[in-house]
Formats: sequence, C-alpha cells, structure tokens
Amino acid sequence: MAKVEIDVNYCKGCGLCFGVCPKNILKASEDVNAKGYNYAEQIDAEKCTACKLCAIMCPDAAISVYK
Amino acid sequence: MENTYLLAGFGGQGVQTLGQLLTYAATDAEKYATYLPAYGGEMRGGTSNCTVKISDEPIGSPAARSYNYVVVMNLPSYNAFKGKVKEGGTLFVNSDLITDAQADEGVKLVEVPLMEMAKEAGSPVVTNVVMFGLLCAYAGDIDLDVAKGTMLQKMAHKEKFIPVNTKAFELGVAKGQEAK
Amino acid sequence: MSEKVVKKGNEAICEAAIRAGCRFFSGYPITPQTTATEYLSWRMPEAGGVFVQAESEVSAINMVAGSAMAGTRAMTATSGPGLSLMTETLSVMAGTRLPAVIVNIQRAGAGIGAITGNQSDFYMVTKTLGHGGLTGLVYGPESIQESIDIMYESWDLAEKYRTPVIIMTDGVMGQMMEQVEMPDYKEAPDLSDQPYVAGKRKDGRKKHLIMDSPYFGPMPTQNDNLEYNYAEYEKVYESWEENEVRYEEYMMEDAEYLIVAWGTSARVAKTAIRHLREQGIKVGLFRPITLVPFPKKQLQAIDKNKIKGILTVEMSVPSQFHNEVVHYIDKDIKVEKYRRGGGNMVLDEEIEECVKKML
Amino acid sequence: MECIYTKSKALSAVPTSFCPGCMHGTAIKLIAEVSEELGIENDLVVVAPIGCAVFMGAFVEFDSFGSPHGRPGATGTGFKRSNPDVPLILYQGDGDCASIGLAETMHAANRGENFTVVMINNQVYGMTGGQAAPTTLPGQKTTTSPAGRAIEGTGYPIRLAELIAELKAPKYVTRQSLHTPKNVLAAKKAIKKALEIQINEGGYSFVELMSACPTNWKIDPKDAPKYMEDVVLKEFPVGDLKG
Repeated sequence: MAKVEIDVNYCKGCGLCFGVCPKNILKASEDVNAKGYNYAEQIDAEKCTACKLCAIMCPDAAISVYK
Repeated sequence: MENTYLLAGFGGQGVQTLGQLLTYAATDAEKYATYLPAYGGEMRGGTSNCTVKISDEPIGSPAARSYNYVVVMNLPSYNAFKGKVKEGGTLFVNSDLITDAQADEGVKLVEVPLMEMAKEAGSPVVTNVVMFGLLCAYAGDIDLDVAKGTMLQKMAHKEKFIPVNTKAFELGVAKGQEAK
Repeated sequence: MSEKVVKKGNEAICEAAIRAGCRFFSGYPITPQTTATEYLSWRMPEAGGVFVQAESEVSAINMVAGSAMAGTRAMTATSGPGLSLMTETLSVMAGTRLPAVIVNIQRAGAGIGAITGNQSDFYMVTKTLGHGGLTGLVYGPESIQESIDIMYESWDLAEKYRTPVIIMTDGVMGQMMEQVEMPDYKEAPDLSDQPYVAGKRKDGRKKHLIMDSPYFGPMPTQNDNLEYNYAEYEKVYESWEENEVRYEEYMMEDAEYLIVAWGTSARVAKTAIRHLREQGIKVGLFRPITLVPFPKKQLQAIDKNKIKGILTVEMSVPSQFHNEVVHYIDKDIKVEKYRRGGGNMVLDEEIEECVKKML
Repeated sequence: MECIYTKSKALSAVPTSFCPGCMHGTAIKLIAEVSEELGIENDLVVVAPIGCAVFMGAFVEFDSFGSPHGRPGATGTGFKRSNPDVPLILYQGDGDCASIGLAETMHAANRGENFTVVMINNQVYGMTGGQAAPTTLPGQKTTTSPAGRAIEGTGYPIRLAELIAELKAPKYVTRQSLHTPKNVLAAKKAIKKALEIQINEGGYSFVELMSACPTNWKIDPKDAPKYMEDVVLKEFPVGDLKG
C-alpha cells in the first residue's frame, strides 16, 4: 500500500513529476486550482510504489509520499 | 603668540619628521601645535614639505599664506618657497646645496651648512635633528631641555643613536643662538 | 579622559572608533584615506575585531553591511571616488535602516580630481544616500578632536535611529597632526535581537527577513507599504531636525558680520575672525556641525537688524554649501562667498580680505 | 500509513512565487531538507541577493538578508567574519554571481571565506525577463541576443565552477544539476557536504546547480529536463571539480 498526496495549492502543474514516475500514473487535472494551474493528480493509485521520485523532482514541495 | 613654520626639502631629508618633532616638542612644552604635511601621489622623489604652527592659543587654520620661518633644504624648495616668508621672518637655507641664496626685502637670511654639520655630528642623516635644534633655539617657542627630551624620545630608540642625535641637536642649537 | 597626545587625524578617528566598540573595518586604499586603513590593519585585530582589506570600495561597504547585520559595530573609511562606488549600498543601508559608520575623508573634484583635502562631496552626501531619496545622519567636524568625539558617539546614534552615519572629514584633517584627548573604551551593546540582525537566534524567536525595501506593513500592496514605511522613515528624519541639530556659534553675540562655514573651512575662519577682531571688526562664525539635519531654523533666525553681511567659506568650486546656506538666510542680508577648489585650502588671510571688502 | 516524504519544516507555509517548472524551488527545498538533516534549521542564515534568488527569504524559515546585486561575496564576508559560528549560504543566480558580482565572488573564494555559495545557473536573467547572461549558451536566443548568442562580441559561457576550482583556497567545488531525480539527490548530497565542511572544518565551498527557466527559455517545463540533458550539460558538465 502506498500513496502520494499532492497539495493542490502548491502545485503549479509544471508536469516535471509526470515523466519521472516509473508507473506513469501522474497527469494533469481537468480542473484548475486557485492560481489557474492544472495541478497534478494521481491515477491508478494502487500502482504507486512510493518510490518518491515525483516528490524529489517537484520544485514546489507539493508532494507527500506515504507507505 | 603664534609662529608658523614651512619646512621643505627632498624626500629623505626628513622634513616631515622635523615637522612632527616640532609638534611633539611643542606639545611637551604645553603649547598648542599643528602639523600639516603636503603630499603627492608619488611615493618617492620630488620635494616634500609641511607646515607647523605653534601657539599659546588653540589653533584655527593649520596653514598660512606666508610663514615666520621657512626652511629650504634643497634648490627646488628654495625656488618654490623663498617668497613664502612673512615680512620680519627668516629664511633658512641649506647652504651645502643652495649657493648664492638671497632673501626678499624685510626677510632675514640664515645660511646653514646642514650636511656638513650633520657629518660633524657623526651621521649625514641627522640634518633634520640639526635643524630641529636650530629652530628651537632661534624661534624660542620651545624650551630647549624639553625639546631635547622629546627629540631623544622620538629619535633615539636605540642607545647607539643617542650621542649622534644629541650632538646634532646641540650643533643646531649653537647655530640658532648665533644666528638670532 | 586620558592625557593629551599628538595624533594624525585619520589614526585618531580610527582609534576613537575602536574605543567606541567598533569591531569590524573593511576598506580599500585611497588617498588621503590610506593611513586609516593602515592603522586599523593592525589596531583592529589587536582590539579583538576584524579587519578586511576589500577588493574594492563596492565590496568594502557591503562587508560593513554584512557585519552590521551580524550585530557588530562596523565601519569603513574612504574618499570621494570610493564613496561614489559605495552609493549603491549606502542606499541599501538607508533602506534597510542599518546602523554603521562611514568616514569620508574628502579629496578634491570629480573623477580622479586631486588628492588633497576639499569639501566637494557636500551635496553628494547631504542630499540623499544613493538612489531612492533616503538619507542618514551626516556630521562635519572641524578638528581632529571633534572628529574623535563625534565618532565616539556615532554608533549610539546610528543604533538609536537605525541609520547609517556619515562623518565628513577631509584630506587636511586626515593627514594633519595635532593634540587630542582620547576617550575611554566603551562596550558595544548586544544587538542580537534587533530586527536587522541575522543569526544567533534564541529559542522561539521568529525568523528575521532583512530586506532593503520594506514591503511589509499594514497596507494591501507592496507599493503602498513601501510608501507607508518611507513616510515613517521621514518622521525619523524630521525628528532629527528637532533633536539632533548641532552647530557652533563662535563670537556671535556682538557680531555685525558673520562667516558661515563647516569643517576645515570653519576652523580656518576662526583664525581670520581672531585677526579681524584684533582690528576692531566685529565678526562671528556660525558653524553647522550636523550637515544632515542641517541647522535650517538657526540660519533662518539670523537677524537682519543685527547682521550686516554674511560670508560663506568652503573648499569647493563650484559652490555647494554656499547655495545651501543662502536658501535659509533672510533675503535682506547680503551673502558673499569665498571658496577654493582643486584641493587648495582656504586661507585665513584671504578670508580676512573678503570680510574687509564687505564692510 | 507512514509518511516517508513531505515538505521540510524549514520551508515557510506559503507556496513559492516562482514560475511553473522553475528549479529555484528545487534548490531551496534541498537547502531546507539539508538544514533539517544537519539540525541547523534554526541557525542557518541565507543571503538572498537581487535576481529571482531574492525571493528565497520569504519561502524559508531561516533568518535571511538581502544584498545588492552581485555583492553577497562581500556582505557574506562581513557577516561571517563577525559571526563565525553561524552557518551561512550565499544563494545566488548566475547573473548575480558570475556577471555583476564576479569580483566579489572570486575574491571571497580566493580568501577562502568560510561559507557556502549555492549558484543557480539557468543561463538567463530570469527576473528581468530572460536577457543574456554570462552563462548563456552559444547561439541561445534571449531578449538581448535575439539572433542567438554570438561568440564574437559576447564571448563564451563562463564556467564559474571551473574558474573557482583553479583557486587554492576553496575546499569543495562542484557542479550538479536539478533535471532528474537522480541529479536532484546528488545535488542535495553536494549541498550537505558543503555545509558539513563549513561547520566541521571550515572553508569555502561552491555548489553550482544547473536549473531550468522554462518561462524565459520559452519551453514547456516538461521538456526542460531533456533539453538540459541534451544541450545544457554538454556546455556545463556535472561533477565534482575540487574536494
């Protein structure tokens, strides 16, 4: 069991996390946050291995990882 | 009473030290004194000069347009400053380097064979101590015992220099008294 | 107070800084300041402080700012060309409201100019510190003793008002020697809790975010806060006009003519005044000691029924101080000027002649 | 579930104001994490000079102070000499550190000042809108080199880390990059090593961090890492240069 939690208020939707996810389960949301960014969201949460690569890559410290 | 001194020579003749000595000695004699060096961008060579004022009162201007006593220790200084003596003042020239010196009207000329006197004292480098003794005796601003004490304290850190400096000072004093 | 000693001006003002608790100096050699840097190169470490010879005046003043933000009493000394380089950071320091002391040992003219004493940085320092229109306290002592006394209390004032303090001497005062009395040593206060000081954080203290532009405050936008906070700064400057103006009135009680001068020019004028008085001419001197705040009210109060004429004396061509003084003098009083530039000194004989022409 | 990675407590509780994909955020995040790991989050002081670096103070819980453009080498010297026990990071951009502040940077390094410089190298002036920097790549288009940086007349990109590594005094000089998780971890290790040197033995350290400025590069943030790998790092190779 693992999951990532993306702080919608911190995320700027840069997408740097998308390409580093080995399971390819991060993508841009349809919705926008208060600043107008299509923030990142996790799909297929059950595939997450808590590898932390997305969180390490995130320039905005928007991602917390749980295991 | 306020006396003004202009001291000039080439670098190495010790005119700045002479100016400082007068200032220190005047302080030891409980008078007011200022020393103002003229300085240039070059570190070596050329003429060197400074102004000293000694007074019974606090001193305003540390400079002057003309001076009671002007000391010129080489020819360029003579040419530059011989006209800077106040009427009734005295022009001291180093007669070893300046021959045929003439003073303006109303100015007394004192010719001093400074280098010869320094050699007689035992060292060619003590021309400024000779001049110090001479000025103290001639101008009468500073008690001679006080002046000698200041000179020994500032100039003779090593015991071996004491006799030479003392002799130089005394030769200068004798010359100053004679010229008065 | 200790006994009288003979000291060179530059060394004396630096020694006074040490005794006032200054423990950081950074400077870059420039004539006629060099003897100050040389003196502190050994004297500062001896006193337990830090001396750094900087790679430029730009660096020197920034090192001073850094040290001030460490809570240390820090200073630099320079001359005109160096001060020009420092203006960027003087502006920053005025904006940050950093206490520090800068000695400007003035030389002559623009660019390289001449290396001998002058008073031609008057406008540059008194109008504003660099860009932005902020200012600091500026002092113009007339003697080595007065520069010692002002230096000795400069950080107390700098810290009280959180401001840079500029002390304006010149090549004459810096290079000359005269008798002075040195004050006793005093301890610098612990400034570690001041909002402009970083590091040495005590438990529970919130972070200090030290900025040269005060963006934070009660207003909704940064611009509004900047405006609001600068208005607060202005109140501090105005309080100086009430509380910190210093000046000397010399032989003014019965004076019919007045010389107005500052710094070295003023001390030279005193000799002229003594000579003129001996000739029965009633002359006095009004001497601003603080250049910021400028003694405006005192100049405005000069009585046209008493004073027949005023002569300003300064070592600057074109005139600067003169123009400032004229601004405050009653229009019915005739104001003449005597000034020398190019690194030439004003002379008492020439002042005398100028006063006599006004009679 | 246990939280195995989250925002450092040394970061302020506000999102940064940097553009999407800007790696200033990454660098600041790493400094915050390292400060926690070394237990110096209450002691560390950062200098945040002009440029986008100036914003740092608002996003960290450390004491921080500003500096005129390019002058951290000097302000840092004054601060650290007067506060020798306080760990200090000079957080500078490449324009600040390698252009206007080159003299201050080199002389502080040459004196071996006991602080750590973290220089963000994104090859442009970010804050002012993407003008050419001394680090701009040959041929790179910027608002002041619209035809691409010409070597003739503007010279070559300055490799500051290499220049500093030539000096005798610096203890540790490295160039790292922030474009992949692996590089980010290596960059964090470098920052930690630099601070450990500063705290334990004392000495100057310089950490150059290759970063992206997608806004001024006019590139999608997602594509920046590949561009960095393929182009930028050819001019600015990563690795330790000294120590």
